[in-house]
Amino acid sequence: MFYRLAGIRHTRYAADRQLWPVPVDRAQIAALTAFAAAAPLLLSNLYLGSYLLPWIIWSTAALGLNLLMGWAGQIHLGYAAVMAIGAYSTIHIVRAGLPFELAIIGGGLLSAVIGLVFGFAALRVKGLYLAISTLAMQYLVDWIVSHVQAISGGSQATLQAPAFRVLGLPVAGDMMRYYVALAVCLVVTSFLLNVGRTSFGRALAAVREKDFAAAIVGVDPFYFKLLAFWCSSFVGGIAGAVLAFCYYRAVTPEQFNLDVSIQAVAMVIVGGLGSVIGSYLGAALVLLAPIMLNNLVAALARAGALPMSEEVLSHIPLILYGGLIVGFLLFEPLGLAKVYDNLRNYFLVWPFRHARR
Amino acid sequence: MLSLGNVEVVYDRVFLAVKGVSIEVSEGGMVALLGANGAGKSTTLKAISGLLMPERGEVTRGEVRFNGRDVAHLSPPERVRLGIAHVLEGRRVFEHLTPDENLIAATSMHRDRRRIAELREKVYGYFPRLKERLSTKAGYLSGGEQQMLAIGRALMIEPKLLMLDEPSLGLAPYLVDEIFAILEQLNRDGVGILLVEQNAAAALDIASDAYLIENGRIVMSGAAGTLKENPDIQEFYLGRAGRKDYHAVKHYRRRKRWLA
Amino acid sequence: MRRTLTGLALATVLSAAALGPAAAQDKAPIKLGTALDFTAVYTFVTAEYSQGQRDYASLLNAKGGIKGHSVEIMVVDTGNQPQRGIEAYERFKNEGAVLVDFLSTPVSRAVVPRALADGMNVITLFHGRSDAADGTVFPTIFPMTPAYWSQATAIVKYIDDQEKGDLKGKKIALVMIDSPFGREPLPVFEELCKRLGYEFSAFPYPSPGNEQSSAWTQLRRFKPDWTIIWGAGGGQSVSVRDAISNGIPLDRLASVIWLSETDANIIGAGQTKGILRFEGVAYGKDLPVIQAIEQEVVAKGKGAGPAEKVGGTYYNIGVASMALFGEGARLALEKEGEPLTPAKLKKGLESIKDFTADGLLPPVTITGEDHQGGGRGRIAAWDGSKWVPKSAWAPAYQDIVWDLIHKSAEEFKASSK
Amino acid sequence: MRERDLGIWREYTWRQYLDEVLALAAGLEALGFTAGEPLVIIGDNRARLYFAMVAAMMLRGFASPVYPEMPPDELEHFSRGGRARFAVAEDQEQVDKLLELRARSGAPEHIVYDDPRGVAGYRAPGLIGYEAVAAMGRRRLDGDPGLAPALMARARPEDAAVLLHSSGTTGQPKGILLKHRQLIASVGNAATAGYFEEGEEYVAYLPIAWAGDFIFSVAAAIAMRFTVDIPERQETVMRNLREAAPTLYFASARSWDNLLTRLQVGIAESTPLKRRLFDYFLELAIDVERDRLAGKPIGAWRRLMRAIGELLVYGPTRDQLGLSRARRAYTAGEAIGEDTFLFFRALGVDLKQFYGQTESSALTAAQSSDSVRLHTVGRALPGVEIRIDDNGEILARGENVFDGYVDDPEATARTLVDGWLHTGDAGYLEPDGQLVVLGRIGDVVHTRGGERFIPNYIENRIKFSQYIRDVAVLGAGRDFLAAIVCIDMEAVGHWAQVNGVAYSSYAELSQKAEVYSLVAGALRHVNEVLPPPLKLKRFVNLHKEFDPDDGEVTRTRKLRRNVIERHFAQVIEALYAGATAVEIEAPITYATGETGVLRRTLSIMEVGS
Repeated sequence: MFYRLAGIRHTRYAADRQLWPVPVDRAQIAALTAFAAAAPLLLSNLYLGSYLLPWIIWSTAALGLNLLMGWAGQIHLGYAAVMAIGAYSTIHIVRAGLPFELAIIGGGLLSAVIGLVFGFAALRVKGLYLAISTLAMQYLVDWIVSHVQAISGGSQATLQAPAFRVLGLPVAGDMMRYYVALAVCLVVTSFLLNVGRTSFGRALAAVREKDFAAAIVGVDPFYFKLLAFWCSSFVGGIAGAVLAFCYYRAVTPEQFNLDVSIQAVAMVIVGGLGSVIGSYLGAALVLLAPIMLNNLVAALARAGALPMSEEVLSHIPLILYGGLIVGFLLFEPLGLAKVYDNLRNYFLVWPFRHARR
Repeated sequence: MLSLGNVEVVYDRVFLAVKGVSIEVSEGGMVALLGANGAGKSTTLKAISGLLMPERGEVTRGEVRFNGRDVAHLSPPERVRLGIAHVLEGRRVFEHLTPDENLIAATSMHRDRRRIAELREKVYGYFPRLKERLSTKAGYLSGGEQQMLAIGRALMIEPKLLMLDEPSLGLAPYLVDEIFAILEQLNRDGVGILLVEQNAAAALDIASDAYLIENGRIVMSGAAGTLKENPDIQEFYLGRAGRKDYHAVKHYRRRKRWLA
Repeated sequence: MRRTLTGLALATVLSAAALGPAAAQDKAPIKLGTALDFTAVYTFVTAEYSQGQRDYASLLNAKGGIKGHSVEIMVVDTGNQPQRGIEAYERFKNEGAVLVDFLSTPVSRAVVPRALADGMNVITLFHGRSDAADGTVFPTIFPMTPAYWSQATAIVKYIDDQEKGDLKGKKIALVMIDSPFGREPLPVFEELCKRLGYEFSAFPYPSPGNEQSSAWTQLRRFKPDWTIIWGAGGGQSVSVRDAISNGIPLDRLASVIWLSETDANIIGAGQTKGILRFEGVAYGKDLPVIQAIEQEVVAKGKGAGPAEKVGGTYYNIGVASMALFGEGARLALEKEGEPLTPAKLKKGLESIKDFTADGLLPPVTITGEDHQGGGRGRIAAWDGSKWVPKSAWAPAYQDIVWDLIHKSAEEFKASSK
Repeated sequence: MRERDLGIWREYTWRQYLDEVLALAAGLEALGFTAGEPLVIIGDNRARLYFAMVAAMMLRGFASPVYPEMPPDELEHFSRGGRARFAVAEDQEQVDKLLELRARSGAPEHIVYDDPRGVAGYRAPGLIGYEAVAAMGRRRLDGDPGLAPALMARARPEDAAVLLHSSGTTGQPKGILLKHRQLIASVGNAATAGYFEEGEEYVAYLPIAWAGDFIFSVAAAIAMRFTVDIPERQETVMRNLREAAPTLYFASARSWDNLLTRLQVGIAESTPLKRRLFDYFLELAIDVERDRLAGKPIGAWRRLMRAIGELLVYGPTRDQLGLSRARRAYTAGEAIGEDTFLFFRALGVDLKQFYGQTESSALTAAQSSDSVRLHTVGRALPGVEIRIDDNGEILARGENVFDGYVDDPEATARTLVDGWLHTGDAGYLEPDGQLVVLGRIGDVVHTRGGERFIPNYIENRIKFSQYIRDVAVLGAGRDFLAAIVCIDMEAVGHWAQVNGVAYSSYAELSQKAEVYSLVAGALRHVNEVLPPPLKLKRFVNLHKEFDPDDGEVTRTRKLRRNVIERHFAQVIEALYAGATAVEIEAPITYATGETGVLRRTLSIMEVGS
């Protein structure tokens, strides 16, 4: 109903591959970007700081992981460790006196390099073995961070994110932090949006579909898997740094433990492998649904609708949340991106049922 | 035995693959389903065997009856138990098992070990070549042998209806002859066969009836002999075998009317 | 007799709350936010703790509130996830809370930078950053009770007392969870080691502590005279069980504060007789405040949880947290006037002097510098059915503790620059 | 001009258009093409074929476009009895046909082909690729700077521009030579009346041999600077139409009918919510439109609902059809069904009818936006005079009327009297000047009982049913009326699917008893408005559609009654003999051009009441 496709045509093959040929999609993206840019004016600090901000940061992280899982078809159970490396190293670099812009790149690079080392070791193996290898990375990094006080910040194992400036402006207050996170998120998003259109993206897809078939068409699977690990870890490191500087403002090892890795994987799977919008939706569901369900149940309880003890009450959102995830995956195994896609298709063919052949 | 009534299949909720397909296979009949690439042949077979699910397909209308029973809502294993065997396109044998293990793998529904042994012998009777390669891993068999194994594996469930998807794909002509001869033999032994083929000439030779599917719709049906004589079929599917050489392949844009 | 006792108890509570029933309810309620972990890691303590907090608030409200203000506790589950804690924190802030409580080390740590920036009061009873005791560096963080470093010194002090002040040549072993929480007391033990001359060795077991046998096997070879266990939740009962099977005498086994009657009962109330633990809040129902709650809240069916939990270790800690808050709020309203703001509450809390909540707490005195409240604690032993105090409320080696606090607080100050 | 080729739209600017035409013209001239000569053009709509048409005109010759599916026999007639020396063919198929023609008649000497696939290896003399001709022309142009302006200045208004053909419902199509002067007058008349605007976007998909396509894609396109979009293939027209989203859309009445059928089938199989919304809002819109055309007031509530419908239904549907930008939509050729007409108008497509013949450069009368009435085709265009003669025949006069049939002075004398074109259509003028067309004069026939009727009129009524694609009404000189029906595969197929009728081909479906009842119902519906002596009594469902290849309809899909009567003589006998079934042997032409005979048994049924 909203999608008007008439008059969309391409006079060059290049134009045929443009990102959003459909005007409604373009308008949607423009509206979303405009909303994101104006969010600090539109939303209260509560929603900006506790919902939107973590959401875009986690979406950034999920995008990075999705590059590896969705595009290149590899699994990674130690993504939180990658983020931890980025977060800690960026903080230490800033403390050493370098500007934030350089530090975050440095953090990303360090994550990428360490991620690559693990990638090397891990990519000798496939599937479940790879899952276990990356899990080992998670444990190893956890252990190092929490045992080396020089990294973790002394006996309290907490490291404050130092005050920092971006482009000469001091970043203080939710609004500035939000814009920094948004900028990073937009850069990563546009990178991923374009991955599918480049030879890099197609090589990754080839490796994902069948790595030996990829080899036969001249795509070195090992090289591209490593490249995927590298890029994904770089994005993860940067997301970790943004998480530390713009959201937590302090890092502790618990913020990057195995649970967090699992959450990141859940975001990607629930959102939809290989989908940009899926990464956003997945991050939203995994990150925000528990909070919202919690508030919903709490509101119901306050209204007297749920006469039960606090302990039972606090488990209801968990049950709902679990049900929600299982429900979504049963309903649509390809994730929220596919749900969105179905919805989009429903309107694309409006008022018909089927796409014309 | 098998009767499809106005089956409509939709993939991914919006992509209409086949529409209003009605097919009959009589007890012990041999029916060919012809059509170009992407016409909906494999989709039709999958609608019968129930394999649409993994590809996000769905029978949205019509009925699939097997021996009078509506099987459209049964799971693939349940349909196999009723005697519907589907030999997939591209010979999906279990590559890391030997031919023998491949055959046994298809007998999980049998309890009777003696019966299994008998069946195995019967399959080897049809395909003596397999017996020669008994202990090789199936992945190392030649394409033709793999195809035979795939058919043999389907036979292990003692099908009443055997559906084959492009059994001649990528095989040498003499192997095609061999396999088709076996299919004829099977048919004489009472197995109903629904054959999907691009090799229309070979299929029309052994089938008794044929359907022609185009753009997801049946456009022509009738006795195999009649179809074979139809000039349109000859033009589009039989390539006027023998009358034109390859130098004379024409780049015509032809409207297909399918008059019969 | 009993009647007069409760009457007396009520009188004290009421005086503490300084209320006139007539004035109640027409003033704006005082809001507190407690974002606790009911569902993930801290499940062993949270339910009872929160029950104690809410029962005490009910008691206050039943008696007319704090200077006419009723108390409203907002309770939210965080699942021990920092991002949910932050969301809850921001929400509480919006709702006008004057104080927040998380009862979770990772969540508290994640919120501390915000709370400091916002001037919001955070209470961290018996947990959280030990260095937060330095009120000059952490102006709005209030442990108000002995944090881990003080708990460690209290345990060593008790051992020293038992050994008649002579620890030279004695072996003390620490079996702790291998996490920042488990490693936190290490500097204290090492510092005291230098001073008292005992031999010290630490035996970490991996988180979450379901499997500790290798630590205990090594410990047996060390042949300690005293053993200290440092863990929380499920790991504690595993520790005690392993200690028993390795032949460690329980009257020479002391635990950090997180060992409760629940753990003792899991292993077997009789089998665990004699085991020692640090205690910062009195145990049991035989306390005027708890009696008052039984009468005014539980008996009237307004209890926030199962009645049998009333008077338990963690329940009483919950009560103590609210009693301290109530005292601070009362002082703030008296000295600073209406309405109660976070800043005024901070001043009120820092004015608490020798407050015991009628024997529930050791005398607590909080100042602008000392947010730990004096660091008094005691050691109690399990007699098979209840915890029995083995020593008097007293501070221990606070010089060492404060050295560490200052040092760590300095680091913190430097790091946020 | 844009041509869709291999998935993208290749654009030609006017400058490139001119360059292409100049090069081709120069090349053709080098091959010996001279003034006054026909250039046979055979194929689907392709940019190069249009270039060739214009190039022929530039050389003062004329284009003679031919239907691509035309067999060699007909082709011979269309290429002026095989006297055309030059031909441009789209692909191998057409080249083969032309070579066959040449073997028979010696002409054409020069065959220019566009698509070299399969042809490149041919060694026939005079066969040359389009590119080679254009290259030859470019060399000439490069060598002689004065050639281009000379070529551009060469053509004269009195020169013949294009040779088109009448549809030939009764006999051989007659050649109609139109001159630049007439074409320009015709387009100019329409433009003056506001039927075209400069810079319209138009999709060229009609057969190039039809006057309609030439007028729109070439004459009007050049005169009014249209952007012409050429679809990839006939099968992709609908999809490409949506991509192009033309501002000006012209289709035959049948195409609109087909479009409506497709829409209805699409909606019928849509989800319940979408279907209900569509049905509700469309009914509303049709009501509104009907009242509007009748001049009744439209209340505020209906206006509001119409606006909501625009958002929910009409807009998206137009978008699906590619008509969202179509400011002008036309139909002509034959009367459009009232339902179809209302439907599209209700949908927000400003559909209008115009009336004209090839002989009058297609444009004689047309409806204007402000006075559309259902039963008229509008007023005469400016510059055109219309009057009705004593026999009730419509006569037209104007600059746009042709000068006479080619090689047929007899027919010319009958058709052109004192400058008045005798259209052969019966009709009358309303008091306000609106023209009402009743049908072909020659179509008026009588039953044995003397009852006068026009089969075409009844047929059009019957075809309003979405289930019936074609129908031939019989009854001249008979006791009662009967019908030969061709069902609509798509609509009936869907109906069968919903109603659980299994079928596997057109032939099988057409003979199902359920389908017979369905058709009988549709016929009964028509019978309700027919006077008793003219009620349809019996009918037969044909096993195939009428097809131009079999000669039953013209290329523009008009019935050729004499052919139908010959082909289905047995059926007709059986219909009137009261049989319930008939065995027939009908001649058939396969796609290969081979002919054969099909044996079939068809049921015959009473329409009933």
